[in-house]
Amino acid sequence: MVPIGHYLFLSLALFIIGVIGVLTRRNVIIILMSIELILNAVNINLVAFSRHWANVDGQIFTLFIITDAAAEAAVGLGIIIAFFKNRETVLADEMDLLKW
Amino acid sequence: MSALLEFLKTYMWPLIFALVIVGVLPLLAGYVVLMERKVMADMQARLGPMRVGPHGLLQPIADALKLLIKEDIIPENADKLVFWFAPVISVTAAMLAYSALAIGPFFQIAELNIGLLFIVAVSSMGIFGIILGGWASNSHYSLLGALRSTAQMISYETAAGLALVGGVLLAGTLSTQKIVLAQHGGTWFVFVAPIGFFLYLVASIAETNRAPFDLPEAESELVAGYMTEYSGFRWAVYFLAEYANMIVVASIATTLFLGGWLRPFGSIAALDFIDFFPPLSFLGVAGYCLYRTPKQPEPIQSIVMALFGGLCFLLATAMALPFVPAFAASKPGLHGAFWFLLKVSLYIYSFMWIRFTFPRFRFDQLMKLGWYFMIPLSIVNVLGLGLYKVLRQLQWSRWPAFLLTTGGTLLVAIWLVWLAQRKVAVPAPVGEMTEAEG
Amino acid sequence: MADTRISGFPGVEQTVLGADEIILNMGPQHPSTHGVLRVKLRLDGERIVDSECIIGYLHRGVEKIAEHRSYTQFAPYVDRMDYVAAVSNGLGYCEAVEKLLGAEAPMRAKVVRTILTELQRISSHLLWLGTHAIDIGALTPLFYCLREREEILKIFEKYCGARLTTHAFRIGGLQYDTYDGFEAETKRFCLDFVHRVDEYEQLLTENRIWIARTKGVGVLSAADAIDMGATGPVLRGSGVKWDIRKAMPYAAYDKYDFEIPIGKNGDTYDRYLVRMEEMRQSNRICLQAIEDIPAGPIMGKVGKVLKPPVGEVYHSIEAPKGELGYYIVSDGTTQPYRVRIRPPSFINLEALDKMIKGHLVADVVAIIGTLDIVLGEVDR
Amino acid sequence: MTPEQFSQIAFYFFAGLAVLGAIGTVTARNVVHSAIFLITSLLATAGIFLTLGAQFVFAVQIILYVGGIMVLFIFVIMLVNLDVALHQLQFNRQRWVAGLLTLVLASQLGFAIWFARGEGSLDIPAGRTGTLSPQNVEQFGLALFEKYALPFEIASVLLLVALIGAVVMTKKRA
Repeated sequence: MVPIGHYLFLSLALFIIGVIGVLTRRNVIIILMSIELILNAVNINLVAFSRHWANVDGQIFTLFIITDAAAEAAVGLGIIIAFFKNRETVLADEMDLLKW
Repeated sequence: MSALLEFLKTYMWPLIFALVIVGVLPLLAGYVVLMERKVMADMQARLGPMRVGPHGLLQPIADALKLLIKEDIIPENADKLVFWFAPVISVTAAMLAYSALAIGPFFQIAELNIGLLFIVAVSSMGIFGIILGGWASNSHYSLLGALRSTAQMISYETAAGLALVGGVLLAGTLSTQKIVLAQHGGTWFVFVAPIGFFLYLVASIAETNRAPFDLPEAESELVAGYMTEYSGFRWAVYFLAEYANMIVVASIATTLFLGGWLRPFGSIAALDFIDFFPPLSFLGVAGYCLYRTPKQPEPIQSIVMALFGGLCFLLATAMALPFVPAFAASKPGLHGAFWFLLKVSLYIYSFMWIRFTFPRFRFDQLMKLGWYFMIPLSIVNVLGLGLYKVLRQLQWSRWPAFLLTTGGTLLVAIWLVWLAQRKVAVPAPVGEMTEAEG
Repeated sequence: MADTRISGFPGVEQTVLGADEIILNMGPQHPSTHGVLRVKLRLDGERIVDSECIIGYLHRGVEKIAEHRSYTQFAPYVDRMDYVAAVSNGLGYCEAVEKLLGAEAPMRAKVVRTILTELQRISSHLLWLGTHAIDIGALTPLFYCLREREEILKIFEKYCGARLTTHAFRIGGLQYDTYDGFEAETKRFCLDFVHRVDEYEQLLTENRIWIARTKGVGVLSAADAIDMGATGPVLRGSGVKWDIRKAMPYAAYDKYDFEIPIGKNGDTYDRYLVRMEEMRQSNRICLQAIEDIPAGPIMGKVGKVLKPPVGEVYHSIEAPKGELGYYIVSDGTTQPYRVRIRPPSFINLEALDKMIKGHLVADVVAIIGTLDIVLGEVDR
Repeated sequence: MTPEQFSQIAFYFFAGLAVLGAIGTVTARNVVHSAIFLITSLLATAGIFLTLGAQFVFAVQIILYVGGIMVLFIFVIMLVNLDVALHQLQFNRQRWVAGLLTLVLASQLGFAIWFARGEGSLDIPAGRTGTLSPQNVEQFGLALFEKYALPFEIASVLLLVALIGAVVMTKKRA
């Protein structure tokens, strides 16, 4: 079997790539997608440990995280659409007004 | 080397079945197209394809060849890689779904514990082929078609999924094998959950983008929807994906509601003579072919007709094989495959029947039907079937439980129709934005 | 997908618009604009805010050609206007010239003209029904319609040798007498056709989807219809009982008994019902007329060279699509000084803008279909 | 080749695919390409779930993540697709600082995992203890509806809230 450490390093890699995406990209949609990457990295960890400890709880947390990702995507994309309607941009650093 | 051999030994049958599926499915899809054209012609007082081969029997092959040698056009401003890749996604998703379908107790690539869920998951990826193809074409009509298609598929996937949940509830398992076995000796789930079956029928028509829900490719509005810019081989791949998807949904419905590979009245020993039906039907077709052979206008057509008759005769022999005591064990496999494919074709025939009878919905009407009727009703249906299961566990007999739950669901359906008919100012469907949660 | 701008795609003209509006071109090569009609739609999402019809892609200058042809020579040209109802076009032209000449066709010619024109009306309506149904997505009616239309075209072919652009009549009467078996064939067709209309209605009239797609779509009030000058089934669908065959009878229509169907709401569904009923009534006229075609000559007294007196005349008939009028000015020579044609499709098409406003793009197709336009006639 | 080895090969294949997809996601210029890369990464992750015997999570990952969330993403991308965005600067001003900080974080976490390995707590080969069967849909369902019934309900409320929020936000202001 694959040692658990490998899962952890894979998860770490995905997490770090996601963080880089969130911190450096300008496009809000890509930022949101990077957040999905981060959540996904967490999922790998959870499922790997669920297997490791032969306990189904980890998988259930994965389900909750996916649920959360869905909710986040719906609301986040809703904000993007509402924003785009007003400002016609999807760049994060142009979203610098509290009110318009 | 020995590792490879061992690998092949372990996975021999799945690999063979996979190869058979990949090889046979395009052919099958081609013949579904031929069947559709023939059925359409029959319903429209015409003959349909008659030229290529006797009664157009070789038409699919001619069509495929024509599409293969057509010029491959990629629009100038298209995203070439995605444009190239999109149809492949569609067809891969459609074909992958077969890996968990059980065409008889023996013909199955992989018996998965989550079989049905796997099929639904994989076939839902076909959407990407459509939406990316529409986007990559860089054409207005394509994009609109793709967006419509996606909105529609997602909306109706919810209803279809919930309808499936009803069936799964009755079976108590997700594995395709066990679902069919749960119907063995009892009643098929279509008779326990007729409303669930109906919901799945409608939703599957919508999901495969067929009339009266064929808005994504409504030729009178959007030319050809997401496929507008596609031609030649790529177009053929999309087409293949569409028909392969039809066969997938038909197979799902057959597995879950129509008793899969089980023979009709399988539990009644007095009706065992139905077992003679598969060989006899092939024998009949073979006889008809041979009877028509001398009447073909061209000698080459006579030859093809005779060959086809011979093929049917071979199939008839194969179907008769289980009656030889030495091969009696092959009966579930062979006859199962026959009954399964027969049910699948009947289901597809109903698709065609509906297609040539009804006009097309308008997009807002389609969405309204999906969100205001199909989804609420399918939720109620799941509740009803859950209640049925509980009542059965409480030792109710079948009929009262069935009448109570199905009648209740039916009442809700009538109520929903009545609601829709009332001319209230309902807000426009919110549709696309919210179904990721579904 | 509503309410968001989609930019950077060919076919969408970027103009200064409200943020939610796009301009979409439908046609001239769109599969369901019935020819080369171009409709420029201003959309709010999928809802139509404004529209503009752009026509003229099929303009051949028919009216101008008339000034350089003799009266007889011009007759075949009118067949090319409404090419799915060539017989009606010819009838209008021939009668207009006859009126200008002061001549009259003999009774036998008039009755045969009536029969052929009514058959033509049926065939025109059949083609309308089939294509309209296809536009809305019902594939099958077209083939049933074409099956019956084929019978009619066969009768035409046997009568005058042409199926589509028939040039069936001559100024002053008919060139050919009826062929042997004309009465029997026509009668057989008409007796059969009664059931065929029921068959079409079975497919569509009570179909829920059909009703949902047509009821309340493209409503045209009676006042609007009159203001726009709409005629034919479009006007009658809005509930105005106006039919030139009754109001100003021509050919032999005053001899026959028939009803004028009218609609109530002026929507697409009513126009559909009106046309279905019109087919039945046309069939009824044919059946009555075919019973006794009077014997006698088929050509009236007109000279070999037509030289009408100086003057002008307006004559209109009820073509399948509405009032088809010919205004002819003669300067006493063998060629008309000016011909002006009032094409029903062209004038009915003007109602399009009013009818599609506020509807969805999918309805545009249905509404163009219900107007039953032929671009050959619109553009002339 | 045993199924054991097969799943090992599958893991490294999927892991590589997931990382490549992730890199593509954050570097692609075109948002649609970015989304395609993300889908690849998510699918590869689903494959890893399969090698871990988490069949149900595999299906949920594909149905919800790939078939639901990503479709939603692509849908929105098509709605707000701006060709202008392609020619603008793709990375923001603090990118170097951000990159550096992330690397620091990465090395910290990496060391943490590395040293944890040394302590031996991670050395148990996966899947040796406990009674988790590879076909665990039933176990999963039981745990979800018994032990985690309350979180499950809360999650559904969360979804409802998100649903309403999304609708309210994108609704046209009359």
